[in-house]
Amino acid sequence: MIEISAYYFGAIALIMIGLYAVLVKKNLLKMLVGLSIMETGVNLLLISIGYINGKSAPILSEGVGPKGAVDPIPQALVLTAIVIGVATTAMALSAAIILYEKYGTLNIEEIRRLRG
Amino acid sequence: MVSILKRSLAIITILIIGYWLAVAMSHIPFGQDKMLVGQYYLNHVKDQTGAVNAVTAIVVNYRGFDTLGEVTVLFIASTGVGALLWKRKRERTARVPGSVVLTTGTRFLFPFIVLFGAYIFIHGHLTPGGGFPGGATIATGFLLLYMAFTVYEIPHKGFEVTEGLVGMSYVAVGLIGLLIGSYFLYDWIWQTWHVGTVGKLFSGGFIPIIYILIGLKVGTELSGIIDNMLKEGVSGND
Amino acid sequence: MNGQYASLLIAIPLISAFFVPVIKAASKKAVMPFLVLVTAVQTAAAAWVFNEVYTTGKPIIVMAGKWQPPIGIDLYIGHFAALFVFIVAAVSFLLSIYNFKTIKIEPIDKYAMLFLLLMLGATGMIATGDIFNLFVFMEITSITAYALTAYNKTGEAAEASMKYMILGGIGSSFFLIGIAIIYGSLGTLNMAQIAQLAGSMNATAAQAGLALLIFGLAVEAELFPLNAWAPDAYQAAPHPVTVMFSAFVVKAGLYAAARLLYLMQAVGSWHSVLKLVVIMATLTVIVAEFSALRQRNVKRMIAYSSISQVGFIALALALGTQAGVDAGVFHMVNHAIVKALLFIAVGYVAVELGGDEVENFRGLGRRMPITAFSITIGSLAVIGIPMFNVFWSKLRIILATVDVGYTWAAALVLIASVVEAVYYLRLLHVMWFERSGERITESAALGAIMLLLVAVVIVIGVYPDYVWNLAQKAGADIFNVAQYIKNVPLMGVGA
Amino acid sequence: MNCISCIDYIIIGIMVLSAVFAVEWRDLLAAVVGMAAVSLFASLLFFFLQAPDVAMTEAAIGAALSGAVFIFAIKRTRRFETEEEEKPGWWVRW
Repeated sequence: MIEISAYYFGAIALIMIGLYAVLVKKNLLKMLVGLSIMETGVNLLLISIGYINGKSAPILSEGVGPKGAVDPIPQALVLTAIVIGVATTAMALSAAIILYEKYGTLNIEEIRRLRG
Repeated sequence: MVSILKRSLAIITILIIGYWLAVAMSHIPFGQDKMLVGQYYLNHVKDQTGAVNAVTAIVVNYRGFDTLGEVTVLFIASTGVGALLWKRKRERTARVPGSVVLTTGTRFLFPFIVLFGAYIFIHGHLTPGGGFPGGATIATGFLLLYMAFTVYEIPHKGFEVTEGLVGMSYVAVGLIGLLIGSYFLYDWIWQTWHVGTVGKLFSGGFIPIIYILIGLKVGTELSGIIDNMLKEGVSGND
Repeated sequence: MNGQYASLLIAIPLISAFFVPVIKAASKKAVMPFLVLVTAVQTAAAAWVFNEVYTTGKPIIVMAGKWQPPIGIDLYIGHFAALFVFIVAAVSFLLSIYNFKTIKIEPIDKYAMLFLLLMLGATGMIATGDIFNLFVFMEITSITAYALTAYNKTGEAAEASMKYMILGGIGSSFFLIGIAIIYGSLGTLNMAQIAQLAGSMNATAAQAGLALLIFGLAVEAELFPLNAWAPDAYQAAPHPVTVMFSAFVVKAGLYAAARLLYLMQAVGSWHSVLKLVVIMATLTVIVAEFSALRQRNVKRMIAYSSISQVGFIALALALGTQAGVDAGVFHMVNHAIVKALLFIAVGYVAVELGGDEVENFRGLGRRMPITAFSITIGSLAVIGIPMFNVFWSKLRIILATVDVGYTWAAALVLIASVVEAVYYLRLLHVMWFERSGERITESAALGAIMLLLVAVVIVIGVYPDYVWNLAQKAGADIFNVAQYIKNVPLMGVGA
Repeated sequence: MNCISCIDYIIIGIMVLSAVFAVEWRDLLAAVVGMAAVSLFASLLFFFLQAPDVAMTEAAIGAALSGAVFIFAIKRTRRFETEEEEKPGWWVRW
């Protein structure tokens, strides 16, 4: 059996739950909720990769030297990734609104059927 | 019957992916020092950028190019939402006015929220935070205004032009770096003059300037997205 | 001039896109001419960079913020990037003229911004030398593409865009997981340093990381399981956007995938990933060709054909030999030109005759002779008739495939090509041998653009050597990773 | 042990649980609240993992604003998921 840390486990669990929602659910907003959860999972994965036992946040003010801080790069990356995620979500939701205005439903099977 | 079959198929696929990920991740030990480039940043952040917060220094200075792209992504989202939800004539459709608590509370709180947002992005190089949460805080202030008053609307023209101008100033700061230091996005303030002392508000080279720009941009863009999502087309027009 | 000025390739479209709201506040009429101006400037800048790189033979390394890689982000404008940045800019320039005729739906100012940013995203994806920066540019490209796909605001467009968004969302999450695994193992994000250290990576982790990166890019690169969005999006998007998709957005994704693939060639499990991509590519070709056969909508049919050609390129790039990569790059160039021609012509027909169903093309040879002539040349070229440019690259791809020993893949791909000939000839038959409607006066500017592209197709077809030389240099740029590492002035951090 | 203060195990558990609820709840408004809860717990975990910048951004943008945007979208569409799913996702077919 493989052994991974609880944080990795939580992150991978979020990714899998999100992926499940995207693959199985039929409601568009539900799929987008899934995508959003997946993104959170990925962010958690990145941050936990950067963590180092017993070190503190990479803000080098009082008492924290260069040797006493965790890896700052994943944090910078995740900062970017969060903003990108929100941008994608907003775009997707406005497309969903158009779809609802045109077809009166958010169920993808229904939309497919109405489109013919 | 079929549905259960398909669903279990999906679950099996996902479990395989999950196991595969877990196997891959088990080769990356948790909580151990794996830094290579990261250590360099930590060692040199103070004298090379003048910022105390290493994350901010990376986001704005070392990997400033990413941040420029990130700002662009948000700009695209705001533009795209505007393009998709565009109608010739639109107005707000909220019918229920906010309660007394909400309206007075909003009137009282709004300036403080905006001030707090500004505080967050101005102190980005010293404390956690920075342009993105600061801008989001400001947008929350506008969100409150929208919820409290049924007829409130942001000044669109002004916001759009601000968005554009602020974005241009960001690129312009980069281009000034290209002219002065002959590198795009070169930190011409800190690297040429070393203004201010590390750890004080007046330091960090162009980080505060850029974070102010980012804060303004994020604030206006997110408010624009909120505005677009809340307004519906008036029936009869398309 | 200083090589650092190549960063203008990113700065020009960006600052212009931010400038559009200001222009709109002044005068709405000025937006479209502004687009022409900006793309012209961008083309000039790209031409300068192209000239610089090919005369000196050395890549330009743009270091953002004077930070040496791997500390900072570098743009690596080598032979490949210089060639393709130029193609991106030139095609955009042609399209900015095409926009006048085809874009009628409001809000035009937002369209202009998105147009510029799509060009920026593709340029950045091709030029960057850092995997996270690649992710950022990939998101710029794909989010712009989502918005532009849905721009017509019809139900079909919104659905296509939604499909694209969901697949793209999965893809970008996978890509980010791939970055996480690679960063966690190596502690760096710079491509050159990753290539340098790749050998020390655990084989399982490297396989997972690389496969996830390729899967993430496969959405942009339209490889088989993740390309279901493409036909819908191509059909529903505004015509200039379709041209951009097939001419360079796909190419940017393919290039990024190929670059990452070859960077990681030092890892132990490399060949298994390569084989995976070969299978995906072959499936892409076959599925797309057979789907194209039963389309009644011409734009959609050409979209499927475009996807299958992309499969060809991916196959060539995944062979793992110098010859394959060269042939793939050659095919990329040819495909960009031919598909730009076809989509421009088909879009023009759709605008003039009110639709892109096969019925609208009946008797086109008499109604719009220049357009019909362009479509004919384009179709013959895509089928792979000798004396047109695609023939040479297809030939080289098949030779390279057989050379490596994937005879089965070559055979399948050849069968698919026959299928392709069937449906293109069917279209030509409808165009020339059926009659209906009267003659329409064609726009001179668009006629000139199409004839220019036709001329390029024929010239490359008759004298392929010049472009083949360029493609060989560009291919070497991708394939020769040792040279890539040497070209990037890595700072000795840790390694 | 790998846990930092051992409260994190509990938070990871709650986070995964709210993710499951967010995916399974029929009421989309509740689902969005579940999603925001996932973001909030994740931001708490970011704080444990010594990433205060990320924690702030995730709380402000990931939880609050994206939740708000979702709620506006629900307001303009409909609140409940409709019928049971039967076929695989529609991108599987061409």
